[in-house]
Amino acid sequence: MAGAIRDLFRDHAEFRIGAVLVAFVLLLSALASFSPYPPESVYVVPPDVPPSLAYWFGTTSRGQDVFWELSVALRNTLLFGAVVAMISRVIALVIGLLSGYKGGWVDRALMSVNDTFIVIPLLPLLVLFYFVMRDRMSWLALALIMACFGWAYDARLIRSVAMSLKAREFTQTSLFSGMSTREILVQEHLPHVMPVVFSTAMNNMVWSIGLEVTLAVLGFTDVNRPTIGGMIYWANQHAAMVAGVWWWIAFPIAAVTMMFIGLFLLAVTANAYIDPRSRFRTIGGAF
Amino acid sequence: MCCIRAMRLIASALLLLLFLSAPPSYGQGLPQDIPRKELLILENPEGTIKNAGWFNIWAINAGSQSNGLQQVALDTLWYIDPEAGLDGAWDNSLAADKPQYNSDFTEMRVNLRKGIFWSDNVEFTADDVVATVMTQIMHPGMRFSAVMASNVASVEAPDRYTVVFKLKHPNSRFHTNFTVRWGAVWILPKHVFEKVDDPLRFNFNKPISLGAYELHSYDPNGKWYIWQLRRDWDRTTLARFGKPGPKYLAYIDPGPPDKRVILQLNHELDVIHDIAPEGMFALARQSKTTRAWFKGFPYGHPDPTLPAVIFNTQNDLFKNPDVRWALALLIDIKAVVMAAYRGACTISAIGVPPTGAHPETYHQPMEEWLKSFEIDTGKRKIRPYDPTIGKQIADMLRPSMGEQIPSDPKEVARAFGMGWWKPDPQAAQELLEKEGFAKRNGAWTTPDGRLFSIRVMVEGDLRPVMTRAGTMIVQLWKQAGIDAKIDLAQGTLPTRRAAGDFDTLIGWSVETWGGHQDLSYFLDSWHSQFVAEPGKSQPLRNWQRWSSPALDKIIEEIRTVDFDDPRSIELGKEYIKLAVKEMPTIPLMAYTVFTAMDQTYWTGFPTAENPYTNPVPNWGNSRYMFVRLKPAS
Amino acid sequence: MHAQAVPDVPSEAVPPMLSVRDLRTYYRANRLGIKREVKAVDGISLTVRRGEIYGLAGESGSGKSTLLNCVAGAIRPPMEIVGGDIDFAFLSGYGGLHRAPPAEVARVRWRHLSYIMQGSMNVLNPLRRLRSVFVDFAYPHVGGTRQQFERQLHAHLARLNLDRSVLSAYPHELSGGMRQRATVALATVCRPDLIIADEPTTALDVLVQKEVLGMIRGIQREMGSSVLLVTHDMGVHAHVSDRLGIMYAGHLVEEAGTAEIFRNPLHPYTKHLISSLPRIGDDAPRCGLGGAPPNLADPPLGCRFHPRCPLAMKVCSGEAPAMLETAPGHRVACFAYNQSGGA
Amino acid sequence: MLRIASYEAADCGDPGSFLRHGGALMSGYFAFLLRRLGQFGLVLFIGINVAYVITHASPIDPVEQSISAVTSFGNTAPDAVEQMRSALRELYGLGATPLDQYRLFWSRILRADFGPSLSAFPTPVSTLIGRALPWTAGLLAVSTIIAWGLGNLLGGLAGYYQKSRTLRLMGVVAIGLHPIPYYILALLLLIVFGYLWPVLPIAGGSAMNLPQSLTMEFVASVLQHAILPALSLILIGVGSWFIGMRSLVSNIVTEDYVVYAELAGVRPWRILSSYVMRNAMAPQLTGLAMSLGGIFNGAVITEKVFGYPGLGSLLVDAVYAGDYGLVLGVTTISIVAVSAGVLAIDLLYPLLDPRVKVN
Repeated sequence: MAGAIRDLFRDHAEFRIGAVLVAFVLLLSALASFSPYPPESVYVVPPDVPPSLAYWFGTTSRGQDVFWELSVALRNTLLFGAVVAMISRVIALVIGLLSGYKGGWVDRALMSVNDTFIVIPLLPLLVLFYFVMRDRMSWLALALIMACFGWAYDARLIRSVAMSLKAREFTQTSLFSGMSTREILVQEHLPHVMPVVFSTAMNNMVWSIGLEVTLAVLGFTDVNRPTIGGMIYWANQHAAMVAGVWWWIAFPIAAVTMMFIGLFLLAVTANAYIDPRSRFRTIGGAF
Repeated sequence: MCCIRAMRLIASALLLLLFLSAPPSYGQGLPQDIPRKELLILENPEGTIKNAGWFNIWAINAGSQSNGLQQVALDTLWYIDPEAGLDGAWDNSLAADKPQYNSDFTEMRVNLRKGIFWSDNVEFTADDVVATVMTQIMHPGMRFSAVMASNVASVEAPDRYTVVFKLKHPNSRFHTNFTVRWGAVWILPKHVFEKVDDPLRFNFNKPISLGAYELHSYDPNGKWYIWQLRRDWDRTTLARFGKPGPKYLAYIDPGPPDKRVILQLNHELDVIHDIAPEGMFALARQSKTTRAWFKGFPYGHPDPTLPAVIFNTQNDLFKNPDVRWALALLIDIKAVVMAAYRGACTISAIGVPPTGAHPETYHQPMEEWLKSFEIDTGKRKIRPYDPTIGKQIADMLRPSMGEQIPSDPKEVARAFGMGWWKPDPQAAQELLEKEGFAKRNGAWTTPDGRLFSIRVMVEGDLRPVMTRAGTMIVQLWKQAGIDAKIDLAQGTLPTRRAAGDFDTLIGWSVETWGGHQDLSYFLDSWHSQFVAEPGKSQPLRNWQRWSSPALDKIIEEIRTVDFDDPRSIELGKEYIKLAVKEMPTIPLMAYTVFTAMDQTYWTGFPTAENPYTNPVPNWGNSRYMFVRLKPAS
Repeated sequence: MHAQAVPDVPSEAVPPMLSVRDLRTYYRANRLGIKREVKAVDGISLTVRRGEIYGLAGESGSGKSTLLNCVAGAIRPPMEIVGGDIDFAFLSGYGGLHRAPPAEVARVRWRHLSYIMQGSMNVLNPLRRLRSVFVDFAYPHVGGTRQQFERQLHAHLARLNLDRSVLSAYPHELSGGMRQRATVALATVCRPDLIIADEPTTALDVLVQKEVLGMIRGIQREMGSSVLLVTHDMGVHAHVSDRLGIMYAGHLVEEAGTAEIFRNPLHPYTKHLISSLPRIGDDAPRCGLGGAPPNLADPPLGCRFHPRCPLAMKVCSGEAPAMLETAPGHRVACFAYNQSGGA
Repeated sequence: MLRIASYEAADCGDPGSFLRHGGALMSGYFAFLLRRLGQFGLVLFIGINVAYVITHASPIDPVEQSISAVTSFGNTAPDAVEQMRSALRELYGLGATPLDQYRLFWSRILRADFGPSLSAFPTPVSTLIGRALPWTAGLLAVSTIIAWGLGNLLGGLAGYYQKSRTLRLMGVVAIGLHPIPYYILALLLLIVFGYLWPVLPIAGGSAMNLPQSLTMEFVASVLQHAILPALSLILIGVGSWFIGMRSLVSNIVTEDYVVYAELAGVRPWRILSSYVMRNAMAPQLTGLAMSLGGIFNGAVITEKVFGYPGLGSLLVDAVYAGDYGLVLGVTTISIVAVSAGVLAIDLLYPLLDPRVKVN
């Protein structure tokens, strides 16, 4: 693993750029634990100070240091995206593999459920959830709900891969050798769909974080917990754009964009490295 | 080769974009075919109107009210201006003079003006007033149906210009239903409604106008409404003050705050209804032509409404005045003012908004009493009032704002308010301990041993400054060891407020006429007869669900004295003292509305120096603004 | 197994259809951080005469396919032609398709040089009916109206005993053999001068294999085209090839008429290849060759076969043997024959 | 269910069969169609019911919202409010038992009638939706299709001509724009083109005081007003299509049939269009159908930022107002549209990819 990363780093400019971007963002978010102020407190520093030596990224109209605020926000946002991605990957994997492998009525039933999740419009639902759950709607609860709605497309994708795997010889071999469904799925099929899981995880993070920003801008999240969306929400509340407090918006945008581009580049290069096609070729033995 | 083809495609797409944006005849948000010089563009704070083609204001629905309909097309008997007024705060509009009650306030007689016409050439008469009342009584579900039904025994028109109301029970304030501060019972055209089968399902489109303007056109998607000065504007009540300046009025939905600022900087929005303080500061900085109520800081117009920390007094935790007081003493009002308004607001320690006629009537006379007011913490007696807090705020702002901050004590008091409660954590602690609360490891627990948790409900971006105030208060309480949290209710706030589904909320349960010292506008609804049982819906405005026999007595006496009787001022002071002792809500400041007026095309807007009316453009009395507006040279 | 009799002596007057001179093709990769140079084809010279089927045999990884790709001009990184020339009767002076101007390449492709690819499963666009593929590939070279082309197509299919309904089929609707026959039809429809066939019958069952080979042979005879046929299957070569070249680890190690090679294989590797062919009546498994083909990124010095060679001598590990003619039309690269001056 | 043979299309043709005959295929397709339609109905039923349950679980009381709108408006006596409450409850039909309300709901849905809006009583929900839908559908359909077309074209080219510097640059731009939260990009566009260089309208769907009729003037105004919202949607949308198409194409160009076609000297444009792009199209078309189905959700942020009329703000307003009639109206349309998109793609897939077997 370490060797692979070293190779990637040496050979791919994209990987280098991606790694540097992500490392920067991770570093920034790791600094969150060292914030000299409680992240939810306001008016702890003079408001509206432009970026300077004392306040590298300036201060907000709420008297927060943008640097520390951003650091905490990045950590929270990354955590949120990662949790959504992780949980939804697990659901997508279980449903996708099971549906693709089992076929028949299991497949039909699971795909009906799957399609239902695809067709239900998410935004009004999340807003209603917010109204019902109120302050019990913590970021974790929101992440859980989003994860419950963020797997359906990818489950379909995994299902189609699983169906092709099922037709492979090695599946039959495993079946004849007396492996259970669970064993076949976990030991034989799972490794083949991991590249798909890996690349969809990135998209899923973009999606969930984007939706979090949307919800926060509309005020449907816990806006006191610093997140990228929460920062934008408060910046809007204080008309930061037109008030000339550009650093309040510019730095979060820059950071979140860096994060996404970095993650994307990593995902792309890593994907090329473990190209599923070459894996299928070698493992499938059809060529 | 293919690349080149693709490039060409993109290039042509871009060209197409440029081409489309090229025709210069299209301005950005300006109406077509209307000379800009004859047009005043105002913000409709209701935003995009879902049910845009609905003008029947007497039926409840998603039609707009502040789209010009109530400001320029409808009319009613009287107006009370929150400011000085064109001709005094009181204005007889459709009525020729003040209401005449009989001695026991069971009958009200109204004389109407003559020569007032609907826009379809039908004369306005007493029949219209009678129809307004009777139509609503006959159709429960109409906007003013319940009020009329519960008050009016009969209504008659002895002649074309006189209306006599017989009331079911004595009510010295019945006329206020027909008196606009913000809105009131609008008079409907009998000759239109008598032909309608079901007035609840009638859209009143196109509306027949009784005001000086009539509907010109509107957007079916509810983004804009354009009104046009009536040819016969001189046959409306506004004609008494001269010819309105603008020939056309456009009430538009300009979108989020950023865009309001951009539009005004581009001179495409003459009057912004309200904006975040920072937006106001940005406009003041960047636009030479923008004017607000105050020429400089604090800019905004203080509304006669009083944002406060409203306790749910039916909640066990907040039943006790000592607890409420302790929480008040933990608030640093300067921090709240800075957080909410960046200092740009007027504070008030007492339950009356520090605006209009009130400072002279209530705040100044009560100052001495406040200074000597004592509370007993159980260990000692303290005098919590600090008369210098208004001045302290001004002093705090002076270094960064400089000249803009007045130094004359009177002006300081008018702009920033007078005194407030001095933060006193020690006294707060004593008060809480007196009531059995305990502080362990820096965290307060209630008498029954649970964590002392308070949710502060705010509305979110619908009321940004209140949200900010709430956030600050939460922080202050948290620092004192209370488990406080903000509770962002967004659109659920009205439902939850009515249901009593909150610990505390930042909102107002106090609002007044502004231009008149009578407090019945809100106080009557604080009578314990209206307090709902826990779990039931609370009618407005006693959101704190506070009942007090002493207050009931005050209210009952107010009901028996005349609107203009000086005795009602004394009773008002009684209420203030009671509210200070009991602290059912913690009054914070006047709700400041940052109305920004662009003088590029029009001049003569109402301001603090020339306070002939309030500038907030969604109020029914903002019509008085139009007769003073002159085209800019 | 038998080989067909073929004239061993080339007619000197007519230039060969294809001549490859000292071709060296390397894969230069920088994969996983290690710079590697795989000498897949390392100094091969051969000629394909007019009207003959030239067979190329060798294990997988011997560089056969690379050689074909070079001839076909399908050079993609990391593959790189480092040296040598490839000349065709219909295109000379450039030293290979990869150096020829695009217009020339376009003129030559399919009209003069066509290709039957390894594994017909994926060589036909799965989303296109065969008719469209024929049109895409051949129509621009044939010209005329579409009706004429269609008639020509029908005639061609008839000649190959193919039903014209295949034209309306998608590739996946055809059986493997059908698909490969269609591919042959596709490769021959323009009556090209040279057909490159890369493992055309691998993965087909024996009966179909025979049919397809017969078809290639038949149409080649009829049109007088040359075929460069690559397969590891010596049985196939014995069946159709006129002459045969044996490749090992990027080198051509032996070349002769097919009958000659089968009768008198010289190179130990050739002997091994031929002896591994199954014969009826075999009961004991014949012993195989020890060791594995060399790693071409780091080939053994000297003769590349020497680590596995039963006849290996000292000299074999020191220098590479040259290709020398031991009999007319029979060349071999082995010190065993070099030193003794031919067996 | 469809079987999509993905990478190894080769496995599909079983060696024994020659050309399968149309008749068998058709009857198989018919059975598949029936089953698929059944599933479509099931998904609709479940989806709409979930939406019904959730909207009715909303803590917002439409009556209370109406009353608060009314009472904040004037000096209304408290005792009158209780009367108003019961009058409105009756008017809105909230007096009926939950079961009756549910029954009424379905009997209306089946007649494609969503009843009256509670917050815009008595205006029918369908009228409100009908007013907003053309704007939303127009803007979103056009920008989705443009983003799709542009993203696929550029992504296809970039996957095919991997060395082109221009295309690489475009890739960087498309990918760089793609992850920017939409709200921010929209706001930036607004500030650039509405404030710093004010050349484009930043509010509304068409110019004020221009009758909504099919005149050149109106159409031009609509187009002009749509530029910024559409541009923001396209800029964000292109990226994901670009990325998807590029990776699909860069896989396809190594396929044997592409190499073979190149060896055959098939013209590059033909290879690109019929061999590369065409073969990458099926998954992209699936995505397009789903995106097009999704446009009936509206675009809340677009509408908020650009003040564009549409379903998104109608929906959020309806949620705020507790107007479940309206919420259900919009969500039902959206559920139907997305399911129909999925259904259409499933039914059309055999046409897009003949390898797909109906079983």
